[in-house]
Amino acid sequence: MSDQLDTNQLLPKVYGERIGSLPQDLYIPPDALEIYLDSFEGPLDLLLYLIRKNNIDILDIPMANITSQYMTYVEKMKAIKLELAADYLLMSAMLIEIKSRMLLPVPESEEGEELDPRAELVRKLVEYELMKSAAEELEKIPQLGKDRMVANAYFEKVTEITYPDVSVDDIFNAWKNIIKRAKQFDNHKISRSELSVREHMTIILKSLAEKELVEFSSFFDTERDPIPKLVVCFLAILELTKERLIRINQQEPCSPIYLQRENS
Amino acid sequence: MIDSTSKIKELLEVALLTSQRPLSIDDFQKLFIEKIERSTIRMLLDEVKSDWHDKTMNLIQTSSGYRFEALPLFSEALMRLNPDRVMKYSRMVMEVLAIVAYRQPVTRGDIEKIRGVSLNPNALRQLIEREWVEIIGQKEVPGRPSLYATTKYFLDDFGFMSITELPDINQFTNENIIDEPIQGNIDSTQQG
Amino acid sequence: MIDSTSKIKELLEVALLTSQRPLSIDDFQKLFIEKIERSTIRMLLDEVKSDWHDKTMNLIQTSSGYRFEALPLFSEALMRLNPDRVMKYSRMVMEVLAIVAYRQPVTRGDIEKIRGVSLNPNALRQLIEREWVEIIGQKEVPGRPSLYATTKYFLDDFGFMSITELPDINQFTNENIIDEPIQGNIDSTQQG
Repeated sequence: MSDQLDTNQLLPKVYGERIGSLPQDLYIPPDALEIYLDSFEGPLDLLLYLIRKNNIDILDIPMANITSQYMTYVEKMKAIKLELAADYLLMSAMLIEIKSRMLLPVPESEEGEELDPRAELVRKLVEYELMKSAAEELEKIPQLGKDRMVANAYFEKVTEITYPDVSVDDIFNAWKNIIKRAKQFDNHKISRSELSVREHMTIILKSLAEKELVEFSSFFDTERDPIPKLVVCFLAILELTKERLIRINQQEPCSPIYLQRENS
Repeated sequence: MIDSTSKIKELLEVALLTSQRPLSIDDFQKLFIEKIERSTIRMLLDEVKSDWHDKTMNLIQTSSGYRFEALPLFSEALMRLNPDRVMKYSRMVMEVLAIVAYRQPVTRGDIEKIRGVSLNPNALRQLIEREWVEIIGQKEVPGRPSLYATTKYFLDDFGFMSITELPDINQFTNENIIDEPIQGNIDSTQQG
Repeated sequence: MIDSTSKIKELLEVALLTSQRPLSIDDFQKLFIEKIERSTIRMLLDEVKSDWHDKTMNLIQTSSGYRFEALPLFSEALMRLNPDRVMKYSRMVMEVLAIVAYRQPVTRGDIEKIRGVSLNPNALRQLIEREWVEIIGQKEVPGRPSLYATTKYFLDDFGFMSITELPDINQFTNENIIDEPIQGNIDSTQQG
């Protein structure tokens, strides 16, 4: 008997009704879960939504119902193989803990005060909702640059402007920071050769800015340039074509090949 | 060189029209080689203000000084000029800003605790780049986390003279959060 | 909404006073929902110009459009306001410079993608003003964003012959790895 009860409680249920699909009161269909996840700022936000949606008093959360709904939601997220944020799982654990503590006799503190296991969660929810409304209030205030513009007319600078000193190390350190932060594999592969391709891309684009049409062969000084340089230059042309920055033209077979900018 | 009162007034106006940042009385004094009394500057600023009355710009006073702002009725049209420059922030960034504004000084950990979710470092970075938030020190706990607070520019850009002018938070605490829940529904759910 | 000629003129003036860059006739047309003829705009700009005659600012025409400029006689005083405006580039500016240097040619969007936050236009402006970065074309994608690259002056100022002389990130990782063994080696060679 008690076994059966436990099993039922583990199944996702909303107000006594067992559900095999997403709860009806969740306003975004399951196939849009990805957008759905984005529309919440985190587990507290989701919990607040569920509480508000059901018009439940935040101070008197029916733990079992909310936990079930929340768990259904988290299960669905897992099913759709979204990368499940640790924060959501942590919240699940907290909800389950509160739920299980509520099934036990309520302990009394030293002072004889009853300790409601929901108190901490309620405090968090209240504080979060407060900040959420504060953010909305701030958003309503006319902001400079968004709703208000300031005078910013020009004046001719008469004296020499003293520019800040920058060393190569400063640039390199900035770049290291970016890479450290990005942590993406792509950005780790900045090698010397790739850089020289990038440089040649710039050189080619600049020369095509001066002249509309430049002969392909003029970029290759086969007499003087070492082979690696010729290869890099060729790679730069291919990369520029791939990025649709330039076009390679040839009127007829064996006639000269020309490079031009994609827009000209 | 600039001697007459009208020339002083002109220089105040031109400084205001060419400066992005609000100018304080100290700033205005820097414009002149000879010393100009603060009271004189204040009086002349009042004159500039009334010269511009009924024109295209308002001379307004912010927490850190004076600046010219386009009349609000022009804002919408001006935003059409550079739509990509309009800096609109995500809900996340606005929430972080609200927490820093109302709970300052806060650490990153405090923000994460309030929001219940780990913080994308970009949120704070965007606010620091916008010069709305700054690091004002370290908290003396293990790891010495940075303490964040709002800046003078935050007040300026939102038109507050002081942080006490932020929308009253208690106003929405009691009404919206605790008292509002609909009784009827609670009863029905509790019956179920 | 803005219907009368005087309102159009006011909007032209306020756009000029609040813009960081010169405005072209195309820009002015963007201010209005309804179509305003180019000739009308030109005529009204002439009126704005004469309205400001003998005042603190000149409406002048540059190669890329119109802008208000403080009368030259004020420049010296205005420079006293911000004597050494920039002593140090912000972290943001340095990161943008590094991205342009290592990743050129890049669009604003590329920079934003790499840094993960929207880009304050001031960053690129400071670098262009310094003549370290320039626009070398447009990318043929919707919106035709500008492509940024480093300049000859950038190479000159850093004493590079070519951009390939920038420090290599791979080299840096290798150095870090072999950092410690080197100490040992030096000792042993000195003994020998």
